[in-house]
Parts: sequence; structure tokens; C-alpha cells
Amino acid sequence: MLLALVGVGIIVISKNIIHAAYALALTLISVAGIYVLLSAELLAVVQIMLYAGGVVILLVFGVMMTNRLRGEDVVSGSRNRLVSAIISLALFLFFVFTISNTDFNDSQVHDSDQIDKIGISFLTDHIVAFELVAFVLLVALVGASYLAKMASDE
Amino acid sequence: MSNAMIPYYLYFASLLFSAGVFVVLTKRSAIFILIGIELMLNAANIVLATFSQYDPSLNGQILAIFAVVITVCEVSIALAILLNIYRKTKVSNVDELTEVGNG
Amino acid sequence: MRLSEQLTSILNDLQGAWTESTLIIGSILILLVGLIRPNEMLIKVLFGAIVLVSLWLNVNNSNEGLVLLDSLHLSKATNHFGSLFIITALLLIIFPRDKKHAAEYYFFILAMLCGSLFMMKANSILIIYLSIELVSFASYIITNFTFKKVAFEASLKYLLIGAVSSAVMLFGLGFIYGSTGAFAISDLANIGSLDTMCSAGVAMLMIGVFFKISIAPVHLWVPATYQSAPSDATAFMSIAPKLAGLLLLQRMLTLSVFDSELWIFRVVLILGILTIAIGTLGAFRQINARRMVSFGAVAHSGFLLPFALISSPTSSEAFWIYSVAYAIMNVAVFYLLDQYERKGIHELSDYGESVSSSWMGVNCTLVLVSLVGLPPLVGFTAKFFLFTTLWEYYLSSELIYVLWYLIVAVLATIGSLFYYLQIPKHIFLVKGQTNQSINFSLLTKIIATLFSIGLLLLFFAPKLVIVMQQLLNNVHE
Amino acid sequence: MLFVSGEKWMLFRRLSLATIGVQFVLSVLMMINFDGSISPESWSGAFQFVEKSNWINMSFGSIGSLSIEYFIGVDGISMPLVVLSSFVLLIGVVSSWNIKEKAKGYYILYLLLSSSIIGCFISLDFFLFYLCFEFMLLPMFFLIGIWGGKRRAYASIKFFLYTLLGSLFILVVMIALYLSVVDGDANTFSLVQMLDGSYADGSVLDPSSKQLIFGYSARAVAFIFLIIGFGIKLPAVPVHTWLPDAHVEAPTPISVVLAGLLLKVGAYGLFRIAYGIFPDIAVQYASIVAVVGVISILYGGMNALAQRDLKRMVAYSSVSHMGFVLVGLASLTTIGFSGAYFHMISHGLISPALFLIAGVIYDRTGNRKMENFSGLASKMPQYTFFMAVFFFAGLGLPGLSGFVGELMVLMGAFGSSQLSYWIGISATLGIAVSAAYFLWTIQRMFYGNYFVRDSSWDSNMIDLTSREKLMLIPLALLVIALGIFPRLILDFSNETVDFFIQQIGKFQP
Amino acid sequence: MNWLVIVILFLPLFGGIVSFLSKENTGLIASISTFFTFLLAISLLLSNTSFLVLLEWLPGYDLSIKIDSVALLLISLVALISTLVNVFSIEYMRSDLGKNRYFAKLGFFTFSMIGLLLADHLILMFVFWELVGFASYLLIGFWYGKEWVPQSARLAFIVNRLADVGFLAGILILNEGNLSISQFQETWLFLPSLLISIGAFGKSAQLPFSGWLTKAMVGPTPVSALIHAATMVAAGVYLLFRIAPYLHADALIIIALIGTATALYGGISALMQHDIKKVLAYSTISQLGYMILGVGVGAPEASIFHLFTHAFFKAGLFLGAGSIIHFMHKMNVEDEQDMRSMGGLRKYMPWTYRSFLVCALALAGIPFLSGFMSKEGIVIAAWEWASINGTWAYLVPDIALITAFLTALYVGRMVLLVFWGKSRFETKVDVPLENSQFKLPLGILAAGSLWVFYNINPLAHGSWLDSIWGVSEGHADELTTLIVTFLSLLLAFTGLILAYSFFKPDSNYEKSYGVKSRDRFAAILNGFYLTEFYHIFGRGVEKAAEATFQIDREFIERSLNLFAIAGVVVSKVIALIDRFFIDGPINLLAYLSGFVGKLLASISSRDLQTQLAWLLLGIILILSLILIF
Repeated sequence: MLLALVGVGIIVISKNIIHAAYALALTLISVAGIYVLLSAELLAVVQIMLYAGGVVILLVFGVMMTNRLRGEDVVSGSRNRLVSAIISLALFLFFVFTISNTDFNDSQVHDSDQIDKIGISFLTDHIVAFELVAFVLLVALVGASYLAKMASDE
Repeated sequence: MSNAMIPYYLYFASLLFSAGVFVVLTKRSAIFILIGIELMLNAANIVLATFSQYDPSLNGQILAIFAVVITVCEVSIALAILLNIYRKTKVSNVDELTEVGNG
Repeated sequence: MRLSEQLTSILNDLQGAWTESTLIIGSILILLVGLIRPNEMLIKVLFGAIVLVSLWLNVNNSNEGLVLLDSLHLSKATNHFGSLFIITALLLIIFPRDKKHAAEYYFFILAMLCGSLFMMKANSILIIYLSIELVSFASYIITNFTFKKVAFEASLKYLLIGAVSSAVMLFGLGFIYGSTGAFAISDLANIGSLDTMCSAGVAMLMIGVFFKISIAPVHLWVPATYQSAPSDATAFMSIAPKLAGLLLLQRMLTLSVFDSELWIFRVVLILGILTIAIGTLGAFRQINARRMVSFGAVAHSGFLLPFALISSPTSSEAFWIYSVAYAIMNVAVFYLLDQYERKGIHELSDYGESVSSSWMGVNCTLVLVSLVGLPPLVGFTAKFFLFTTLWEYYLSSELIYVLWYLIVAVLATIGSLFYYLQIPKHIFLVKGQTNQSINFSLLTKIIATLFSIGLLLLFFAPKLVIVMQQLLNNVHE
Repeated sequence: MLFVSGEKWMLFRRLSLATIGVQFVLSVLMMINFDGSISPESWSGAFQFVEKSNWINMSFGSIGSLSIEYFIGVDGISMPLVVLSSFVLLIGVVSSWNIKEKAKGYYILYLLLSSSIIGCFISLDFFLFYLCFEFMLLPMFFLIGIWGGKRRAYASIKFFLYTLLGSLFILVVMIALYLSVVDGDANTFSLVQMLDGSYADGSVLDPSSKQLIFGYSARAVAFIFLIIGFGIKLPAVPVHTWLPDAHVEAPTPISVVLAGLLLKVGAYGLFRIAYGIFPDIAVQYASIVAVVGVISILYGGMNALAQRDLKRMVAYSSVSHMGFVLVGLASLTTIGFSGAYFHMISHGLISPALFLIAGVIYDRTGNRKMENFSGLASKMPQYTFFMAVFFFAGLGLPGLSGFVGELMVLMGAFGSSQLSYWIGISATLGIAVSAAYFLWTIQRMFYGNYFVRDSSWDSNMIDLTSREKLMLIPLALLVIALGIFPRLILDFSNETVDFFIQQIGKFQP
Repeated sequence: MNWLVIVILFLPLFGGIVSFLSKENTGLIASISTFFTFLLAISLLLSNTSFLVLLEWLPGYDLSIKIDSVALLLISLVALISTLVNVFSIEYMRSDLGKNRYFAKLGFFTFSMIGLLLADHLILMFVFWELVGFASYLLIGFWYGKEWVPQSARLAFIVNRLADVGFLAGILILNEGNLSISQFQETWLFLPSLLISIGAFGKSAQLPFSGWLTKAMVGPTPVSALIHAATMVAAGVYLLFRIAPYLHADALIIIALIGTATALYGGISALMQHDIKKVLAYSTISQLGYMILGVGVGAPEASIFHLFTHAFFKAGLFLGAGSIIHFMHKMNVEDEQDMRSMGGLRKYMPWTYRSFLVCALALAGIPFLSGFMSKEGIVIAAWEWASINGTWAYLVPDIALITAFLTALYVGRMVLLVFWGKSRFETKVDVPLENSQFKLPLGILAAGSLWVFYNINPLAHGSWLDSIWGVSEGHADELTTLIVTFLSLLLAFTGLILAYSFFKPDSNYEKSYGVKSRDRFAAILNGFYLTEFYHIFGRGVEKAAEATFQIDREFIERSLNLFAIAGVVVSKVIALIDRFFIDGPINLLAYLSGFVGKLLASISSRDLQTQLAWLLLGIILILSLILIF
């Protein structure tokens, strides 16, 4: 958890996108750890595979393909700090207020064979969602590749 | 693992979310903004995962997994668009993109 | 066992999702055909066929209630609104397309359509999330299809705003899920009352949906996107996802759980007022026609919003009429703007050049006047029903906000004259600098005329709208 | 409607002439068959030639159904107005004889306009009325905007916006009325039911329910909305400013129709709807309306006095004259109502003629500034003669129709129990003001030595052509006939007005 | 008998229309038609007809026409004078191009005037009242080609109209279902009495409305004779005569005072005029003042008698003046109406001179002539009235007597300057030059000024006509009568003698008169600038109108367009907020923390992150709303 916070801190402070990306990876992995703590192992695995493995690399690629191609600094300025700080602080305070006003007492932990369960519910309870996400993936895939092709065409 | 821990996870998620908001609002680079959004989504996933452990059907976790997938798609589309923009204008900072509209 | 029961019920309910399945399969088909034979006509015909098939399936759908293990919620409303979306998609055929990219283009349109249908029917919050994302993705991508720099910019901004709002929404979904354990809208009906956390969750969920409906403060993407996206995509974007989002919201907010939550009514009404105000006032200053109309569309979202709160039969009737009118008007207006843009007319002041084609000008005027909401056009009928509904609602609810809403809506209607009439003003009353003569093809004129006639016809015979509703529900009197 | 293809303007004008001519003949036939001597027991008994059929009927499940009917008919108030309309429209067609540019569009719009005007007068369904009311806007907008003068864009948009603003007020009231008035069980738009006051119990506008909106009674708010709405159309000071611009920029025939009929629609709306449906409030607010009327009379008159443009002067004189209608209405007496009514008709004849007269000089020279002309009497004696007839009719010379209306209105104003003498006396001053501006105009333009600003106009200064005479002579004859025998009109409206006042009388303190 | 009334009413109009349409002999036709009207009226008068006709004009409002002997007598008078004027005009207007129009207008006027006399219902009376004014407008403006003519005509009409406003308002206040004079029972209240009297003041050219009458002199002279001497101006008196029984006492006092003032005003103003018609006009004003005064002091019958006699001699004077002007016109004198160019006309137009002299002396109130008889009646009544009302009231008869003196003075001046002495113009003829068409009317009118037509006793103050207007007998005691008669005779003769001593031929004044020098008494000459006052008033109104228009353009227009403007403004504001909303708080905070820097530099509304900030701010607001509600 602390590790994640460190990562977040780096992202917030850093001006260098690459650094931020690595810090994000750090954060993501530590969040995966939190998932494990929350007994969501599958989620943790997905997190590490897709997020840490996928997103961060994509981002780094992105950085490479844009800023780096120009041979410029990968530094990004920041702005509006105060307003942004106020806004994010306000949000945070609101959430804290909300959470502290809520009781969490009548729940109990269910610890069973998660992966099985999830697999089954993908095909039963959430079959529509499962199909849908497949389609979403298709759309995103087609879209991204199409856009990329568009970019390379011109 | 006890109920008492729940608020702390949630506080953490809120913090993460707020940090994401801050990043989104402050950083100029589109990629940085994406990173911020990732943070926000992660925060949401943590919330889902936190609650999911008390749910026998694990819906929260499932939603979180889908969210992760979706996020990846989002990022890939965003990068593709960014690439196009970059090809055209050699710019990747959003505040330099001011061509649309007249106010 | 339970599992097999579940599977059986899935098989039984499958009919409920045939339309969507057809669309998915059709879209893939289009993509494949596009890869093999990139012929514009062929693609268009295929697109039409797919849409027609799905329309047929949709009309003949007889399932109602929760299907597919509570994933989707079907009703009469989803049925005829679904058909409306499909018909709207069908209308897009009239927009001319460039040869390039036609297959991909229609693929994304179908994806949007499919996403809208899912969004409208979604019951599980998972489906809500996914369908909204599906629509969004398709929209992000399709915005690029004008291949202009502005379009890329617009789509990137659109995406970023969308991503933020979807993150907010996801966070909110987490809250709802956490505080109530409910994973579907229908589950919400069973909980007793809302605590703060759940309220926050609902509010954040609403933000996500508002993003699609383009309600303030998440309307910010609208002008840029509408301005730079392809016309037909814009037309579609401004209709199907918006109405679908409204239906979703309506289904959610009219649950009895929320009856006692006054803040929801206040927030929704205040945002509605705000949206109308921003849309109307924002449109005043525009010099680009499309951008102006897009602000107008924002205002229309504001007009539509109260329907999400009211569940009376009057309201649903009015909602339907307003939606049909809105759909036709928007397709028409974007079609006309598209035609003008193809002649190089973008800015309001350019419209003075088109004085030579007064017939198109007349059609343009009719459509715009209908958007304002004046008789004898169906826009008036829609507004009329809206006001009636609101008035009734005010009388029954005694919420002072409704009265204010009514007042603002009336004022905005007046205000909308000021900007919508800019176009006819330039066409007829202000001479252009150059005297080039602009002529439109016969086909264009015929289509425009058909739209005008439709707008007039529905005004004189609003019964047709109701009949259409019944037809689309496959109910015969 | 006239959807004839081709480019021949001759054809269009003949066709429209024929159409309007038939319309006129039909309306006269109707008037002959109209029985003015029926004294009605209730509003539903007051109408004749009633035609009714369902138009829109939608079921709303539990709430009831929305029914809009094609429901038309005439009573003593609307009957003469229908004839007047068709007559003035006929004049309008004749005077648009020389519009050749885009004639097809022009005549189509003109006919649209004409049917909606007549529709306004005969509809007994509020929705239908409102529809026609709105329907007038668009054709008018284009007729001014396309065939108008230099500042036509400004004028037409101003006209449009003002009138639209007014009609939105009316729309709000219409919805409220619809929700409050029932025919049997179902809500209805029927004006007859509204007039007879069959309100649903406890509805917004039910007189007994005393519903408040922003601290005022709902009925009062509705009445004020209607006064504003129709007041804009009328137009009453201070919402009159669209009128001079619209008139000045409109082509002559459109000015004719605008002054002759559109203003009457506003007045008719006040009669039928504001005063018919809300008699109780009308009694309460009589003096306010009267004050507005008096201000319109004097203010319009003073403005007319200051004008240098003939048409603008006539336009302001319309404002002044319509003020009399307001005063007559506010008097809430039989004679005042009849007077207001008669004044509408008479103004419906005089003001078109005045605009025709302004149009004559404009046709010849393209200019209407008073200082550019003088001594026209010696050059154009016939023109001067007609001018004198209508100017003096306008300033209320006895023997011409203008006088009768003003006199009756003033009789009403003095006889009213609601209004103080000062209202009447101030309104009477209006007569002197109107004399001032009309006479001044005559003096400047027609008397004195012959002079025109631009010598090139000289050759154009011919006396009236036979077409112009064709328009002016019937108008002049009618103005004189009505001035001497006002009962030509009043016999039609008398019973209705009597009944009207009876209804109002129930609320008099 | 009804048809006879209609014939009487419409015959002149018909004659006018026919003469308008006919190419030649227009005047003759008009004359004949009015003459027949006269004959009819006389015959009806002799047969002692009296009846009431009701017409339903407006629903519920019957208009009544009442024929009684007073009406018939005056109708006869009007018809007679109209006939004479028509005859006179045949020659007078011979060379005018628009004579068709002229006779038509005269016919129309006669018609209106008869209608006015017939009317019993006040509204009907108002109708004809207005028509008379309109006809007068037309006739004054007959020579519209000259610049000042239409101006004068307009002035006359508008002044009348203003007074009519009072009349109409008065009528309408009275209106309680009955407006027929013959059916009134009670005395009216003060306000309507006053308002209606104002109407009468306007038509009868009383102060402050007198100015129009002198302006009206720009019309053809026969018109002045008919309208502005004999008939139209008398309408006010006639009205007051009719309604006198119902007038409020206070209103009567005001009427008396106004009449007195007007009489004096007219008398003084007439003294200094150079224009012969103006002299007559002011004299008319003065005499009308007498009549009004008579009504005010409770002797309406004396007033109406004076009206009757005045009609004859004043019409005679005007026609005489017309004859002179016609003559001067033929002599090609530039200022054909200016007495300074006349003189010694006696020998050129003896017939005119004689008739003019008779009429003038009648005007001056010399015995054996009608003026004496009628004027005495009024003065005696005024004296009586004053004796009842107290000392201050003696002002009225005193001024009346002074006016009588003034009358004699200016009459003498006029006659002497015009007819006596040497001519101040170049003569071209020596023989009398008079037309028979002039002679006949002049002769008849002069004869009508003789006493015999009214009473055998030249010194009596009544006449056999008294029975027609039903004078109440024996109210004046002998002594008063004697004193008044003596005083007025004394004053009249003094005036004449004084006039002779001043203006006798070869007197200093007479010699120097032709020289147009600066007038010492400009105020009097200009009728105390009454018309200038009108002009100032008119300009004031004009200015007010301009101001109103300015208001209309600047103020109302603006405030009404405020909606549109407000819309634009608000949208601008929205844009500003859009741009600066973020700036504002930042600015503030930046000051506080001393952290002013690049933060502010590149913020604009197009910028994505600003928009996002907006968005999130909105979300926060929404969320906080949850907490609030």
C-alpha cells in the first residue's frame, strides 16, 4: 500500500513522462498486491498482466513514438496546480466524509474457489457482458489498428 | 481481514482517485493525463475489489476485471489518436491543441 | 442443477438479444466484406440489409421484463425506442459517403447502435458500464473519420473527458455496489433507503450517463465533436446514445426507492435548467453553423431531461413524441448542414451565398423552425407535449423547480429563435459577397423535401407517431 | 394552396385572385345567411355554422386523452371579421399586382397567410386558433423579409421575435386552460367549453380553486399573460415597436394585410379569449388595461405627429387606434364593447386604405418622406380626394366609420363603472392629436405649391390608375356606409356582445 | 312631414353635388337648391310645424331630430344667407377654376349647418358640429396653393377640435342613456356643463379659442360671410341657447365672464386692424362675446335674437367687404384687403356703400336698425343679472357698454377709411362698377338690418320673433331699461362722433394712413398674439411629439430589446466566466501566496484541462448537493 503511495507520489511530482510511467507500473503492481490482500487473486493476476504488462508498455511506446521521435525531452510541464489541488482535495474530503459516515458491519468474507466461480459466471450470469466485452475489444482493436493505419498512411 | 479494514482501503482508493484527478488536471501531456485516468480507474477497481470479497458471487471482481480490459482498450485507442495528431502536428500537449471551435 | 437451469433460461431468453446479436454479427460481416470488396454501394446495401433484419427482429421481439439472468431489462419502451434507433441508423444511408473506409465506418455505426441498444436495456451495472464504453469507443473512433486535424483533436478531447467521466462512474458503481450489494438496477428496488455512500454512487453513475446525454457539466465534448465528426455520425450520436441514456436514467430514477430522495429531483432539474441555459446561450455566439446546431442539441438534451424523472403515462407518451420529433429533426438538420458543407458553406455568414437555391432554403427553414418548436411543425408538438407534461408534473409534485424549469424552457424556446433563425436569415435576407450560384442535386432536394413533409405531416397527424409506436411494438389494434 | 409549377407570374396572380375572390364570395354568402337576431343562452348557443370533427385524439392511459378538434364556427363577433378579412385580402391581391419577382413564392405565402387569418377567426378550438395564430408568422416573416424594403431583415426578424414572444405567453395559458377545462370527463381545447367555464374541480384555472402562482392567483396570471400576448399583436404601448418597422419595410400589400387583419387578430384574441374566458379577472384589471389603452392612444398619436415618413406615420396611427380598442374593452359595457368591435372593423378598412395611399406615392417615386412632396393636390386631385376621405376617416370625422367606433368606445369609457372620467377625457384628447397629425400631413404633402424633391419623379406623378381606384373606391364606399349606418355591422354583433356583457356583468362589483 | 325634413336637410347637399358635377351654371344650381330649402323652411315655419323624429342609429341609442320654430327660423336664416352668398359667389368666383368644388363645399356646409340646427340628440349635434367644422376647414383651405392658407385652415380645425374634445367629453359624461336635449329634466353637474360650454366657446370663437376666426379670413370672402359671420360661429350660441336651462349655475357665470372678456378683446383688437376682413372678424368675435355673455346672464333668447340680427348685418358687411375686395382686385391693387390702400370708394360703388353703411350702423347699435334692438336686450339682461349678483358682477354690463362704445368707434373708423376721403390707389374707372349679383344680396341683407322686420317700435328691445323663442315677459323694470338704453345710445354716438373726429376726411390720421408705418399698437393689431400663442403651443406639441418619438426610439425600443441584448450579454458573460472563472480564484489565491506566475498564462476555454476542471468542479458541486439536501 505504501509502495503504491510512493508510486503515486512520483507520478504527481514527476515531470518526466517516462519516470511517471515506471512509477505507474510500480503503483499498479502494488495495487495488485492490495488485490491479493483483498482476496481477489484473479484480479491481481489480470492487473499485473494487462495493466502492468500492457498499459504501461503502451504508454511508454506512446511516449517513444511521439516526443522521443523528435528527440526532445520527455518532460511535461504542469499547471493549474492550486485549483487542481483544491479540486482533488475537495473530492478526497468528500469521499472520506462519505466513507466515514457509512457502517460496514454486516458483511462476511466468502473465501472459496474464485477462479472457478468467476469462470462459470462469465458464461452464465454475465454471458451478455462477456459477449459485449468481446465486441468492445473488437471495436477497440479495429479502431486502434485502423487509426494507426490511418496515421501511417498519411 | 476484518470489516474494520474496509474504510482504510476506501480511503486509499479515494486518495488514489484524487491523485489521479490532480494529475489529470495539472499535467500538460496527453499521456500524463492518461496515466492520471489510469490511477482513477485503479481506485475504482480497488473499491470494487474491496466490496467484492463480501459478495458470494464475486460480481465486484468481475466488474473490475472487465474494467481493466476496457481500460486497456481505451488506452490503445487514445494512443492511436494521439499518434495521428502527432503525425499531423508534432504536438502531444493538450493545451497546444486549440484548433477546434471558436470558444 | 442451478447451472443447467441458468443455461436453459439463457437459451430461452436468447430471443431478447437477437437484435443485438444480429448487429454484432452483421458488423463483423461488413468489416469482412469491406476487406474483400471495398465497394461503397455494396457496403451501403449490406448495412441497410443488416439494419432491416435487426429491425424486423426487434419489432417481433415479444420478450418483456428481465432476461438473460437479469442482465437486460426489456419493455415496450425499449422495444419501440430500439426500433427508433435502428430506423435512425437506417436513415443514415441517405448521407453520401466517400468510397474510402465505408466498411469500417458502418462497422462503427453499427457498434454505436448496438451499444445504444444495450445501454437502453441494461440492467446489470456491468452492462451499463460496458455498453456506455462501447458507445463511447465507437464514437471516439468515428469522430476521426473526417480525417482532419480538428477531428483528431476533438476525438482526443472527447476521449479524455469520456475517460474521466467513466472513471467517475466506475467509482460510483463501486460505491453503489459496496453500500447496497446490488449489482443491477432491479436489485436497487429492493433496498430500503439510500445512505450517503449510495447517494454519492448514484450521483456519480448519473454523471457517466449524463456524459452520453450531454448534460452539463459533462456536455463539454459536444460542440467540438459535433463540429468535426462526420455529419451522419453526428446525427446518430446526437440521437441514439442520448435517448438510450435517458431511457436508462428514467428506468433507474423512477424506481420507488428514489421517490423520497429529493436531491435527485433537484439535481436533475437544476442540471437540466443549466443545460438549457448553456446550450441556448452558447449557441448565440457561434459563427459556425454546425457548432451552433450542436449547442442547440445540448439545449435539447436539457429539454429532454425531465422525462427521466417522470413516470406518468403522459410523460412516456410525450417522451416518445419528443424523441421521434427530435430524431427526425436532427437527422434532417445534419443532412442539410452536410449538403451545405459539401458546397463549402460552413460559417453562418456563408449561407448568404446559397440564395440561389431557395427551395433548399425553405426546407432548411422548416427544419430549423421545427427545432425551435413552432407550429406547424412537429417540433412544436414535441415542445407542446413537453410543456404539458411538465405542467402536470408541477401540479402533482408541487416542486418549485419544475415551474422554474418550465419558465426557463419557454424562455429558451424564444431564445433559440435568435440563433436558429440565423441560417434562414442569411439564406434569404443577407446577400452573400460572391455571386456564385450553388445548386443542389435533385436527389438532395427530394430528400430534404421529404424531411420537411415528414415534419409537417407529423404535426398535422401526431396520431401517426402513436401508430408508429404501436407498430413498432408489434401491437395491432 | 397553390403549388403550380412554372415561372409565369401572371398565372399566379390570377389564380390567387380567383381563390381569394371565391373566398370572399363564400364569406359574404355566409354573412347573408347569418342570423344576427339569435340571443344566446350560453356560449355554445352563440355559434353558427359549426363544424366539428376530431383531429388529434391520443389516449394517455390513465390520465385521459389529448383531443384536439377541428372545430369551427362563427358568432356575431367573428362573422363580420371573416368577411372583412376576405375583403381586405382581396384588396391585398389586387395591390400585389405588380409584384413580379419570385411571384410563385409570394402568392403561395400569401394564400397560406390568408387561410391562417380566416382560420383564426373561425376556429373554436383553442389549439386550432393558436395554430393559425402561429401560422401567420412564418409567411409574414418571409413576405416582409424577402419582398420588403431596405431594412427588411431587421424588420422581419423583429416582427417575428416580438410576435413569437407574445404567442409563447398565449401557449402557456393555452396549456393551463387545456388542463383545467373539461368537456364531460376529458380535457378539451374547445373554446366553447372554455367560454362556458366548465372547469374541472380544483384545476389550476378553476375560479373556485384559487390557485396561486408566485403569489398571484393563477387566473390573474393567465389573464395578464394573454393581455401581454395579444397586446404585442395588437400592438399596445410599450410593446408596439415592431409595428412601425414591420410596416415601413413591408411591401404595400403586406402592410395592408398586416394593418388590416393581423392587428385585428390580436384584438379578436382579446375579445374571445382574454375577456371571454376570464371575465372575472377582466373586471379586476379593467383600469390597468384602460390606462394602457389611453397611453397607446396618446403615445401613438404623439409619435405619429413626429414622423416624417408617411408609412411610419400611418403605422403609429394604428397604434393609436388600437388603443381605442383596448379602452373599449376595458370599459366592460355593451356600448364600449360594440365600439371596440366596430373600431376594429372600421380600422380594418381605413388602415389598409391608408397604406394603399402611402403605397401609391411610393410606387411612383420610391420615396415616402413627407418633406419631399408638397402640393400634390393640384397634380393628383383624385388621389387627394381619396386621401382626404381616409385621413378624415382616420381622425374620426362624423359620417365616416372611424368616428362611430371612437364615439362608442368613448361612450363606453365614460359609462363604465370601473373607469374614472379621466380615462375617458384623456382618450378623448386622442381625437385632437389624431387631427393634428393627419392634418399636418395633408398640409405638408398635398397643399401648397406643387413640389417634388427629385425632378425625375415628375413624369411619374400621374393620378390614380384604374387598378388603384378599383381598390380604393370600395374601401371608401364601405367607410362612408359604415359611418352612416353602423348597424350594418352592429346588428350582427349586437346579440353576442349583449350576451358577453351579461356574462361579465356577473362579476361586476 | 318627415320627408320634408329630409328634403330640407339634403337639398343643399344634393345641390352641392350636382353643382360639383355640372360643368356650367354651378353657382346657379346651388343657389336654386338653397333657395328652395329656404322656401320650404319658411313654409314649415309659417305652418307652425313642430315635431320630433327618432332614428335608431346605434343599437339602443335613438338619435332624435327635433323640428320646432326656433330651428326652422334659423334654418330659414341659414338657407337665406346661403342662397345670397351663393348668388354673390357666382360673380365673385367667376374666374376661379375650382368653382365646382367651391359650390359643392358650400352646399355641404349648408347641409351640415342645417343638420346641426335640426339635431336634438347631443351626439347627432356633435356629428354635424364636426361636419360643420370640417366644411369650414375645406372652405378656409379652398385656395390651398398658397402656403399660409392650409396652415390657417389646419389651425382653425385643430383649435375647433380641441374645443370639441371638451364638448364630446361633456356629452359622454352626461350620457346615461338619454342625450336628447328635449328630454333632459335636471340641471347638469358643473363638469359636463363646463365641458360642453368649452365646445361652444370653440365654435363661437370665444377666448381662448378666438384666434382661429381671424386666421379663417384667408378663405374666400363670401365664405367668411356665410360661415364666419352668420352661421357656423353662431352654432356655439345656438348650442348654449338650447342647453341653457340645464347648465350649472357656476358654469353660467364662467360663460358670462368669458363672453364679456371676449367681447372686450374683440372690440379692442378690431380698433387697430388694417385688413378690412380682420376688422370684421374681430368685430364678429366681439359680437359673439355679447351673445355668449347673454346666455351667461340668463338671457339666451336675447342672445339668439342678437344672433339672428347679427347674421344679417354681419353677412351684409362681409359681402360688402367681398364686393370691395373684388373691386380692388380688379383695380390690381396689391393688398386688396388692406384698408390702407382703399379710401373714397363711395363714388365707385355706391350700392355697396349704402348697404355697408346700414349694416355698419346696425352693428354700432344705432336705433332704427336691428343691432340696436338685440344688443340692448343683452345689455339690459346683463344689468339685471348684475343687480342680483352683487357689485363685482357690474363688471359684465359695464364692459358690455364699453364694448358698445368701441364698436361704434371701429365701425366708424372702418367706414370712414374705406369709403370716404380720397382714394389711396390708382383709379382706372370713374363709373360705379357693381354687379347685379352683388347688389341683390347686399340689398336684401341691408334691408334685413332694418327695424321693421322685427318690431314696429324702433326702440323696443324685443320683436315679434320673441314668441318663437319664448321670452319671459316683463322681467326688466322700466328704469333699468331706460338707463341702459340711454347709456348705450350715448356711448354709440360718442363713439361715432369720436371716430368721425379722428378719421374724417382730411384729418391728419386719414392723410397719413396710407403710409405703412410701424404700428404702435402691435399687440392689438395682432390680436394680442393669440395665434402666436397657438403656434407656440403647436410647436410645443411638436416638440413633445419629437420627444415622444425619441423616447420610443431610444428608450422603449431599447428596454424592450433588452431581452435580446440581455441574452447576448449573458452569453458574453458566460463566455467570460468560461474564460475567467478559473482565473478568478487563482488570481486571488495567487495574490495570497505570492505565487503569481505562469499558472495564469495559458488558460483559455478551449483548453481541455480547464474544461475538465469545470467538469470535476461540477461533479463536486453535485456531490455536495447530496449532502445539502
